Amino acid sequence: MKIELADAKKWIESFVKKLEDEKSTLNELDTAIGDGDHGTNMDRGAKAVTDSFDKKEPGNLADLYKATAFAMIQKVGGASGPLYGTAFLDMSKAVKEDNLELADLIQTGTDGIKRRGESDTGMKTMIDVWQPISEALKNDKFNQQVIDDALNSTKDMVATKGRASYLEEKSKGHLDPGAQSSAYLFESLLEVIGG
Amino acid sequence: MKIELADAKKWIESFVKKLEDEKSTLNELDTAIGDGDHGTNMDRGAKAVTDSFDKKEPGNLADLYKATAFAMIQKVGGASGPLYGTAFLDMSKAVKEDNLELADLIQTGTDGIKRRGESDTGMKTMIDVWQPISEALKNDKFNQQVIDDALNSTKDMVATKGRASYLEEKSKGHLDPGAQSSAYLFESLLEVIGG
Amino acid sequence: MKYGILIVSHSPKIAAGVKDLISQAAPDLSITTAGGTDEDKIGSSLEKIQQAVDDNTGDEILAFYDLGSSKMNLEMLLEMTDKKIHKYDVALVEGAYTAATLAEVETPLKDIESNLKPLKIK
Amino acid sequence: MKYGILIVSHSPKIAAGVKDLISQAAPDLSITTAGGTDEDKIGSSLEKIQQAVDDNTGDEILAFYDLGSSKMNLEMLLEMTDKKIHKYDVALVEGAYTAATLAEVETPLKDIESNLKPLKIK
Ligand SMILES: Nc1ncnc2c1ncn2[C@@H]1O[C@H](COP(=O)(O)OP(=O)(O)O)[C@@H](O)[C@H]1O
Ligand SMILES: Nc1ncnc2c1ncn2[C@@H]1O[C@H](COP(=O)(O)OP(=O)(O)O)[C@@H](O)[C@H]1O
Ligand SMILES: [Mg+2]
Ligand SMILES: [Mg+2]
Ligand SMILES: [Mg+2]
Ligand SMILES: [Mg+2]
Repeated sequence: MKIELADAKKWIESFVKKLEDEKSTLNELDTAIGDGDHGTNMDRGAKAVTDSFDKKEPGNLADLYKATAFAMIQKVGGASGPLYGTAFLDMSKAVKEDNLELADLIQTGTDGIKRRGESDTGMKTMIDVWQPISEALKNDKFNQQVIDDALNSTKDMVATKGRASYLEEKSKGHLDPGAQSSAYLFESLLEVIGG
Repeated sequence: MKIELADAKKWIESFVKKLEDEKSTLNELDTAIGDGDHGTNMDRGAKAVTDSFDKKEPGNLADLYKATAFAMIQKVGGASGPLYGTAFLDMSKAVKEDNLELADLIQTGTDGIKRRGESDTGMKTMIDVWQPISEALKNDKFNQQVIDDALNSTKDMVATKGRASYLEEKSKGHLDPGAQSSAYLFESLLEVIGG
Repeated sequence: MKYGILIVSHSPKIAAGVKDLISQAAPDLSITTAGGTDEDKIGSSLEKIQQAVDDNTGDEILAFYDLGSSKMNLEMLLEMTDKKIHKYDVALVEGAYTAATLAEVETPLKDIESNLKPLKIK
Repeated sequence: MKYGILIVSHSPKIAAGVKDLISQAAPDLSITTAGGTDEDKIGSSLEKIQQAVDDNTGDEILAFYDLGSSKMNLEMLLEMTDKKIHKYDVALVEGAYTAATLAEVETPLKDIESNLKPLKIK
């Protein structure tokens, strides 16, 4: 399946709304194993996305993902900025010619995060949500349970990338904040494509 | 031979005067292979020594060296502060009970610099003046030529301690600023004890 | 070849302070900084990095950063710019000081880099 | 055991900036700084270090410095104080960040030190 412009816009708008609503949840998760700003960072990015859409309605998928990327890159201010930014920028480039299967779109974003973060699955980052979701989409098994499982899998991991990695063993027992914000992204997607 | 209070005070006062007069010479030497402030640093130390003597006339050798040490430690602001400071502090401690032979006094100061700087001769520092002077004093051969030779020996050395060491090979061909200020110290000593 | 120095830090004060420190030993170099977020909070800003790169008058730029997002934003910039920028995964303050001192006296890049190697910690 | 953090830098801005940066990740630690000379110029001040040690409320202090005279003044202070201070010859910003993050969650000293070991560059 593919996602078209109208739904894709609903997807991002729902994500933006969740980021604003869950600002303090994300800050709390980041306080435990980071510097406590992931909610504040993503909320800044969210508002910048809204501003950008208000200023200029994206006319196609490439523009929609690109505007999302730029807002994140310019306004987030933390590691999640270049990471979400690269994901959406790579997605924008990928749909320029032709829309992609949703599974391939999300895999493209995942690969962007891996490249930017020099990271992979199992490092207790947002990748541990993105990668399982793109697998699930490939196998037509994308649902809330997959999101929950992916998010929860980060809890017992020892972080090896990002600020939480400074804590080594002590990073265990906490959800990764970027995994949580990514879970919001995919919950929004699920709402839009119906799950 | 030993140096007694009146002469020791003349010695330090003459040193202070030279530091003030040669502020820009020392800054220039430090500009070539350091951060350009050795003259400014030592001038600040010099003025603090004068202030201290004005405020309280040192009543014995231990107090004289200690007041000199404290002024240097508190006001120099560069590496030369703790280095000269430690030299004079160790000299102050050494003369507390009984005055020392001049050669032993200067060796005590030299050892203090080596300890504080974790350094030794041949590293293109002030030690390359202090150590040869204490040798010369031991052998009763202390004169202007010894000072000049010691100072000039630093010219072709490659620095391995202090800021100049960052320049490696490029530190060659310049006199070490701290060796120059130490040369002033021993020229003052020579004036006082007569050479 | 005149090298410029670029400092990217999460903190506006660290970035400015490193510039103060290394300028003393390297008064002739172009040293530009990007510290903190757009609002001068702790974090990083691609726009500030872009500006610091634009303002740098070095023929090539030696770049130093502190943590995670400073690095990632610097790498985004590297993909966007035409300028020749060398990024070093070394201790920020100590690495920038070493490089600036050597660049000031026109040390060749390969010698600067061999002096930076022991400072690699990232 | 609550550890305090002491930052000694040639630059008042670097010292303050490192405190800003690490306070975010370690809001509960006592972090005190000595930056620059008595007149807030580039350099170091034993008096400022003394003050920063006095003001630090940690049971033991983990100390970080940048260059030459910061180190020597810190060592003079070590000879003068009764407080238990551990000095680390590591990258200033990165070392202080690592130690603060771990000290915040009450990591034992030996584990903090094993994490600092790869950052030793001095
Ligand atoms: N190298 C990396 N690769 C992938 N994800 C990362 C990496 N570094 C950090 N992250 C993600 O970013 C999140 C933190 O984002 P944020 O708090 O906004 O940035 P910062 O750590 O700069 O404050 C982490 O929870 C993690 O999911
Ligand atoms: N580790 C050391 N051991 C001995 N002498 C040193 C050492 N480091 C620096 N010096 C001396 O200090 C002098 C520089 O003093 P100064 O310019 O006042 O300090 P800074 O380098 O902090 O600016 C050098 O020329 C050298 O003689
Ligand atoms: Mg964070
Ligand atoms: Mg942050
Ligand atoms: Mg100097
Ligand atoms: Mg100096």
